[in-house]
Amino acid sequence: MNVIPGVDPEDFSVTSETEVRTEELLINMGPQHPSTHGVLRVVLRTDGELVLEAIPHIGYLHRCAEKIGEKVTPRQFIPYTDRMDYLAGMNMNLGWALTVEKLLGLEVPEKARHLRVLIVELNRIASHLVAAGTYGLDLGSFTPFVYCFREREKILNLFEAVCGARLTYSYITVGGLMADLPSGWLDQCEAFLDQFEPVIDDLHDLLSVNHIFVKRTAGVGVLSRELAVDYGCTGPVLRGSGVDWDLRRDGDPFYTRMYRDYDFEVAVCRDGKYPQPSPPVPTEAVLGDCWHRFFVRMVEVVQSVRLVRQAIEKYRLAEGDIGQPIKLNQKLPPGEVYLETECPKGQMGFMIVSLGEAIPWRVRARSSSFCNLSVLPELCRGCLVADVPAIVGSLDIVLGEVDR
Amino acid sequence: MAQWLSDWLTLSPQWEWVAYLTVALLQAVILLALVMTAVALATWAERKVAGRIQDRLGPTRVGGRFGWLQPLADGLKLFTKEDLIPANADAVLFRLAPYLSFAPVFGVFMALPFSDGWVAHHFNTAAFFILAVLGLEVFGIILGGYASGSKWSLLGGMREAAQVVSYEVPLAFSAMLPILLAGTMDLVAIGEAQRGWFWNWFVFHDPFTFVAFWIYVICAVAGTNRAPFDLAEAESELVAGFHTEYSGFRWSVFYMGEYAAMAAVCGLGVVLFLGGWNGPIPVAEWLFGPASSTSPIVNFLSQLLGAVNFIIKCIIGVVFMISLRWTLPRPRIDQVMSMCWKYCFPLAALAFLGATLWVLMLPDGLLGQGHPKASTCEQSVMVTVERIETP
Amino acid sequence: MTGPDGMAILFWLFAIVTCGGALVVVLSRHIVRAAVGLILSLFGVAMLFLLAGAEFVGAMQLMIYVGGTVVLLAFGVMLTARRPLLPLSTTRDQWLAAVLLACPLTVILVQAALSYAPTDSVSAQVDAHSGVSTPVGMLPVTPARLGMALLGFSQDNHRPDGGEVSHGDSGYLLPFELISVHLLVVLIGAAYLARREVPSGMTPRDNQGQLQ
Amino acid sequence: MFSPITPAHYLFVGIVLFVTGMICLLTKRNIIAILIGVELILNAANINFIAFSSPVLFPKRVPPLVLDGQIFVLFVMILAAAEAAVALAIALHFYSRFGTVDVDQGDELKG
Amino acid sequence: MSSLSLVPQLLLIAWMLPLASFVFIFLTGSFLDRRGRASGFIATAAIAGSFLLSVVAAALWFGYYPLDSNHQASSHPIRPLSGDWYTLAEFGSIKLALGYYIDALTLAMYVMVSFIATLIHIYSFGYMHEELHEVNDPQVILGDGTTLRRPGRFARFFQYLSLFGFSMLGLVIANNLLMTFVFWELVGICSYFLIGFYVERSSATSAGNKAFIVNRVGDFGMVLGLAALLTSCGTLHFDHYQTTNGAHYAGLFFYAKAIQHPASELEPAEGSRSEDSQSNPETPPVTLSGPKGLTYGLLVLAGLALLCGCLGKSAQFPLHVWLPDAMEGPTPVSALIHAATMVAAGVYLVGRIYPLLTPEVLIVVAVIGTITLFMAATIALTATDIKKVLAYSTISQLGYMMLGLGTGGWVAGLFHLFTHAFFKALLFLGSGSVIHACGTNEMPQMGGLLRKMPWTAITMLIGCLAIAGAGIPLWAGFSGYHSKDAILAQVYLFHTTNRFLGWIYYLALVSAALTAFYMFRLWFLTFIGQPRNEHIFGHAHESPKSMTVPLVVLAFFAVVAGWSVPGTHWSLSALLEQARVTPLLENSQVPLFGNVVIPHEHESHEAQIHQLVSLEAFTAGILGFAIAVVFYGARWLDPAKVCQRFFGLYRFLLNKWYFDELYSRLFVRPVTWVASVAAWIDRAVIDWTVDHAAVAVRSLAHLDDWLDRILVDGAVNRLAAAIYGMGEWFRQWQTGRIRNYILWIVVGLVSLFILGSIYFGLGMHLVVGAS
Repeated sequence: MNVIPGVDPEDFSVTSETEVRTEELLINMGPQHPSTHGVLRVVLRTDGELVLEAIPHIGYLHRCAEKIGEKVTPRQFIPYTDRMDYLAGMNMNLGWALTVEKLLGLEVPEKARHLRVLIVELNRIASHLVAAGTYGLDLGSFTPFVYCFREREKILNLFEAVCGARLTYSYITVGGLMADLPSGWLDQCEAFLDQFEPVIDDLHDLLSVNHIFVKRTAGVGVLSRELAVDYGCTGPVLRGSGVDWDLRRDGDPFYTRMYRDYDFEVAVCRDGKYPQPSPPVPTEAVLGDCWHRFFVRMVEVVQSVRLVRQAIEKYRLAEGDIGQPIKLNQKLPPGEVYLETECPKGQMGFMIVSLGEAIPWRVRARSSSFCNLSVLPELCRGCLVADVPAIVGSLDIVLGEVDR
Repeated sequence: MAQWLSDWLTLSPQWEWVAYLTVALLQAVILLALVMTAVALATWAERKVAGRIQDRLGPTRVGGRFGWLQPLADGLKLFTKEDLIPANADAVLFRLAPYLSFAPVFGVFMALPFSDGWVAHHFNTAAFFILAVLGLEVFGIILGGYASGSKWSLLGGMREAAQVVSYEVPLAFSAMLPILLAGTMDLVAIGEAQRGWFWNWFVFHDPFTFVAFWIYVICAVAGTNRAPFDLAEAESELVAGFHTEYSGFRWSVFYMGEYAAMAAVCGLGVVLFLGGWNGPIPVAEWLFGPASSTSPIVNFLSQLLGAVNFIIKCIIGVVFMISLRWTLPRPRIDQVMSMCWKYCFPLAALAFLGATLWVLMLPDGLLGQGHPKASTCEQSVMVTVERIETP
Repeated sequence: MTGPDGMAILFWLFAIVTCGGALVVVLSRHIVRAAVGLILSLFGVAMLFLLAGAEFVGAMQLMIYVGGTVVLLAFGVMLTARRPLLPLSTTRDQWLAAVLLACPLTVILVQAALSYAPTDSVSAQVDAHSGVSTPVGMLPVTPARLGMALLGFSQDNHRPDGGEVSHGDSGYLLPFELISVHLLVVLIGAAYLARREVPSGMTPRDNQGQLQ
Repeated sequence: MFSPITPAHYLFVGIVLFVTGMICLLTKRNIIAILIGVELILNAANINFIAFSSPVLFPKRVPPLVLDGQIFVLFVMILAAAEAAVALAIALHFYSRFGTVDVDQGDELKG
Repeated sequence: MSSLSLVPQLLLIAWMLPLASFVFIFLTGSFLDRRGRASGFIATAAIAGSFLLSVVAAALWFGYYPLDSNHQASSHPIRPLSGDWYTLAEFGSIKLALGYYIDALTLAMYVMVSFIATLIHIYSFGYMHEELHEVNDPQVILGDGTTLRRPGRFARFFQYLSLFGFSMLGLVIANNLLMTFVFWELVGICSYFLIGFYVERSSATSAGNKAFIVNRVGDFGMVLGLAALLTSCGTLHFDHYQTTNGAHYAGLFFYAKAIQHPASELEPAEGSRSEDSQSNPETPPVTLSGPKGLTYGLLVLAGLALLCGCLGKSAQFPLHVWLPDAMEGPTPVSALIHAATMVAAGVYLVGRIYPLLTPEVLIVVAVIGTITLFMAATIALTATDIKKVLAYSTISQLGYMMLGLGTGGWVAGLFHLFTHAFFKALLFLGSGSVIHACGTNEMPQMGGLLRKMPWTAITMLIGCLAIAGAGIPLWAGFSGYHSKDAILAQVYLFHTTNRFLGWIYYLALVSAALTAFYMFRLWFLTFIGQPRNEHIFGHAHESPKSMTVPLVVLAFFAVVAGWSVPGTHWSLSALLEQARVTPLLENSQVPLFGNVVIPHEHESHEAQIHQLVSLEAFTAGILGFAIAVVFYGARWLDPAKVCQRFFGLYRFLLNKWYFDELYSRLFVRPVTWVASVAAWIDRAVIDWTVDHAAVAVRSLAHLDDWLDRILVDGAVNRLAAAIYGMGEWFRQWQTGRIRNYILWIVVGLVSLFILGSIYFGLGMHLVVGAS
């Protein structure tokens, strides 16, 4: 073979010519971004609009809540739990109170039980309303946000009448509740429920079945059943993937007996259908996508309304008092206890290790938002930048709970 | 008018240009005032309509019960805010961008007729001119996005560029239909061609124009960057898109551009499809008779009525766009683009083809009653030639 | 137009805009500013077209050139721009060569422009049949005429006696068709060249299939 | 000299555009800047076409070109748009291959 | 004429609706498939629209030309509407156009085709519902042993159905043979597509190919016929037509007429038309076009050639072999295309070009029809595949139609076409229903289905009765009774006038008995007796409404299609009578066979002939039915034993008269033999020569190589080194930097300008002034 002197055949080797390399961008989404729901920071590595990688950075709201819990008595710790998931303070209170009661072997009177159900389910509605409203906002629809917050305000008014606070309630406490309901409160609550139920349909019209909304959420950020379980996702995120799991039904007996004579359905998609009444699932939706996660919350709202109505009835019929809070410096029996409750964001667990003093030796909290957020990199890989808010919003995290 | 001014000031011929300049500036100021009024009204309407939709009242404090003066208050607030220029930004381009965005929209009103003959400059190719000038708005936004020196801004600018350039195509295509039906690009002539009852409006001319009208609506919303197509400033995704780094007066200039563009596309749509200054019922003709045979005053009244008509239709259009914004979520950028290329563009092309065939096959309309003015290209040429040769 | 004097004012205004834009293009070292200069320049050119009575072409200039081509350029700039943007400086000898070449060229061109005296005798068209002479330039150039010319009916040869529009005498049907085909080829070619393959496993819908 | 406007005035604008475009071609290293220079030169040609086809600029309202001038301008614009599209595609390709837009880097075909 | 002038427009829309549906489904099919039945609804709506428009058009027509009892046009002279919609091209008098030729026949065909097609569209909703989802095709075994899974093709099916509807209607309405031919081929291609609908099954594809190729044989003849007519007459229009420059020209019918009546050659128009043209001064004079080279012999040849096409399309002997295989397609297709409409197109075309057919050709038609009719009936006796039985029965019935037409029974033949369309579509749909329920075509696997599928069974029984010609003699009966008796009467008349062709009548009569036998054999085997396959029986079920409703509708028409509307004389045969064309038969003498006479059809209507034939046919039918009862109904005799007894005959029939083998021997084997001989020659002679030549060349090359290296290379290398050195020097200029190149361009430009200025002065007239 004749070789031209001075020319290396390797120089003519053909490289891939069809691929145009665009600049990879590293984008900081947050901690001051409008749609990260707080001080979350997500670092996006994008290729144009395509997200190659999304890494959440957390810790901006860390307040050593667990460590504080090891320095104060259980009743003193109640206000700190308020500030974990500050959108569902009642549920946080309840989780902590139940854990301590389990350690103490304490059971609250019947009337207190129904009042607790009433309050936490009302708070669940409030929390889901925030989730739905801000989710609409994430997708560029402002009006549902206003609608949701209007309804939530009414719930907060009710809470204010009960405990004087609108956000950090410290209402449910170890051994019972801080106060009984004011007179006429139940009628106000029923009036609220009556006017609230039609609003749910409005929200469905504006969001769940809105064509653009479905286009934006259906098939986006699909979280498979296995992945959801592997990552320890809980709550609506888990149920959105089709796992039929709700601690109110499947949890620790100490917790589930609170709901023992209540009638409700777990909001999960069975055979392509959700508990009625709810609009049909759009054909584009894939189980485990953003739409399902969103829709589970909407369905749960309906179920919570049912629960609240039942609780009102039962509370009216129940006799006796609402229980007595334990003493501030009540000694705890030595031992170790862990209890998870079904909070609006997922399963919130508290763990106490006691050496027999009034102050626990160790306190830990298992945060649902934290686990749910951990799946974000998996969901965001390969999506578009515009999908990131949709996915983050569908996880419905509260940074106060993530960072504690 | 310039001649009159020159005579009045008794300017010597070499200084006549001063008169021209003065008159031109005066006209520009009048037009600007008009545009700014429209912008102010639109921002007010935006707040009020949003309030209504969201079960709120909207502004109520400034300027009486209805918050009439809210735009003024907003403007004052914005003017007094600090104008920040980020350290990373390209200062010259950063300053230039808002004006580049607003000026073309302003230019649109130059060619937009408000009534029969009420137009700042009577272009032969007004429809085309408006589409072309409207397309320039995108520069300001691209530049603003680029010059801000922020990645979110850059992404917003890129999205804007891709979106607007794409939607211009179906927009122009759907705007071609009335041009085709009227046989001219002259907006005054197009408006006149829809004289009479509302079924003479081009939107009701045939099924294809009806389709094209809705494509025009979609593309106009998309082309002016309004929700649900406000991808370039999607606050939940790109913080605030191209104007993330803008504040104060420069930011408000961007917004003026947006609201003026809304009014402009509504105006163009009204002239092209909705009969322009011709009301749904030919009241003006009943009242004043045919335009040619009346005195100047009556003629003026008739034109005034037309302008009122036109403005009412524009207001309806603007309110429609506003209520869209407060009702719908925002689609994703790829969905927006695919909607443009997979649905709007083919549909517009089909509608164009269909309307062409319709005119060819049914030159006298479906019921044989005839179209007001379905002149072919050839005829219009002949008419032009005749008009030239009559003197 | 507002008359000869108004036209002069506008002409000078837009001539300055045009030339100024061109100078910005040459003198700025920053590519984005060069692009802005180009926009200004092309906008001025469009306005000059309008002034010269070529309304349709002016609008086309705005739409295609300013609205299309330059947006494309801006796009390209953004896609290829690194941050911070490196101005690619030019060596002094390049500038020297450029100026050295530009000077004689300018001289020649200016000479040519100055020596052009408008002669009006060129094309008053005399119709052979009727003997009527029609000054072709009197006819306004409407979009309709342009369109007809593109379809093969040239109005330059229009018979003033109202006779038939002559067919294909000096129309531009063939170039029009060629341009159309050309555009199609260019579109396909450009799309092919700029085609970008998404890294495998990175399609936006990638993680959808995990459930099925 | 300032008025009335004659074709020569337009020709001067054209000359400025042409010469600046040429200098742009000769001095810029950025591939897109070179493209910009080409656009300037094409516009210089367009201005001349329009100047010779505009009745307004001629005292007797009889320009040498009427339709031809305007139609050629249209063709030039369309070709310029096409050229810009292809050139940009090439530029993107160039950029992806060499990681820069400096045309001097693309001298693989040098002898 | 105001009401009539709407008719072509209506039919045009009716014709275009399926096309629109086809185009729409074609463009959006993949989208629609995901949305379920949308494509089906579109196609059905289109064809149903066609049907409604056809009915309206027919109403307009018959409102203008009411049917009269004495078969005479009463109020107006009946005049077919003919004209062109769209002109493709014109070469002088030759005009290629899409046009319409509308008479009662066209309208009846339009209504019938669109009606049956509508029903079958509806039926297909049920039958093809599997195609809505992913289909598992058990008949296709893939390489890895699994069965094929493929996406459903619901939309594609309806897309083809729509295309077929369009093509068939176009074929019917064509006003010239060229258009006929185009749509003739289009229906052929639709048939090809639909036979091969299950494209993964090799049997389906080969059946499709077979149908296509066999049809090509016939179409080849048809093309020859077209060429003959075009060259000799200069036109392919049936009727008079007008070119765009306004000249009127005569059509084919006129030329054929002129051949028959040389005296009238120079008259502008024939028959009623000439009167009409005299009475109507607006009718312009007609000019004769073309070289007028048409002779009687040429007309005969052209007729025979065109007949080839008809034989292929209508599956007549010897081109009948494709139709049974075509049953590979889905059953609605078999019903629509391969029973009711497309295969009848051959018969229709014979009817349409009847004025062009000389008596010689008609005799050929009659003979071929007879052979086909008998042969197919015998094959049907032994077939076990339910659809194959019906396929052979279709061939046989088409033979009846051909026979009717060939013996001069124009109305009788076409009448049978219509009635057959109804009851055969019914039978096919019924069989489809059965197949759908059982999942098999084999009748020995069925039995006793009457209980499971009462609707299907009853409607099929009606179909069997109709095809067997059941009826009360001399009074009324199922539709088949009327049409078949009309044909037999005509054949009887023919046989009385031409004794040496008498066997035709007897064969037809025997076949009538056979028809009754095999149809009831089918019915008994399927619906009566003990279930022979419990598994299949267990799964069988009545079909959904969308399938049974068309069955019932068709059953209704299978009963009443032959009746006249009570209280009036309006009937299908009267309707066809109105469209009667008989120009070539007027002297009834066959010039080439002097003693053959084709009788007038009216003579066969005489009571005595009618009664006789009716009774004979009835007897034959009863006989066939009785045998069927003996063998299959009551099972007094075991058919298997009878088969053993006449094993040779049985095998002969079972193998379909060995036609496939015959064609294999005659055509396929010789070709393969020639090919193998050619291959041998190639190997033994040519390859050998080439190989040895190569050896010789190689040794030469070695020599050359040596010379090359020493002499030539030396010189070349020296030269190359010199050029290389030059290149090294030049490449220094090739910097690869674009600006350097531009620099040189500008340098060249400036020097050009300077040079130009020197030569032409500095005034630059070169640029502007000189021109």
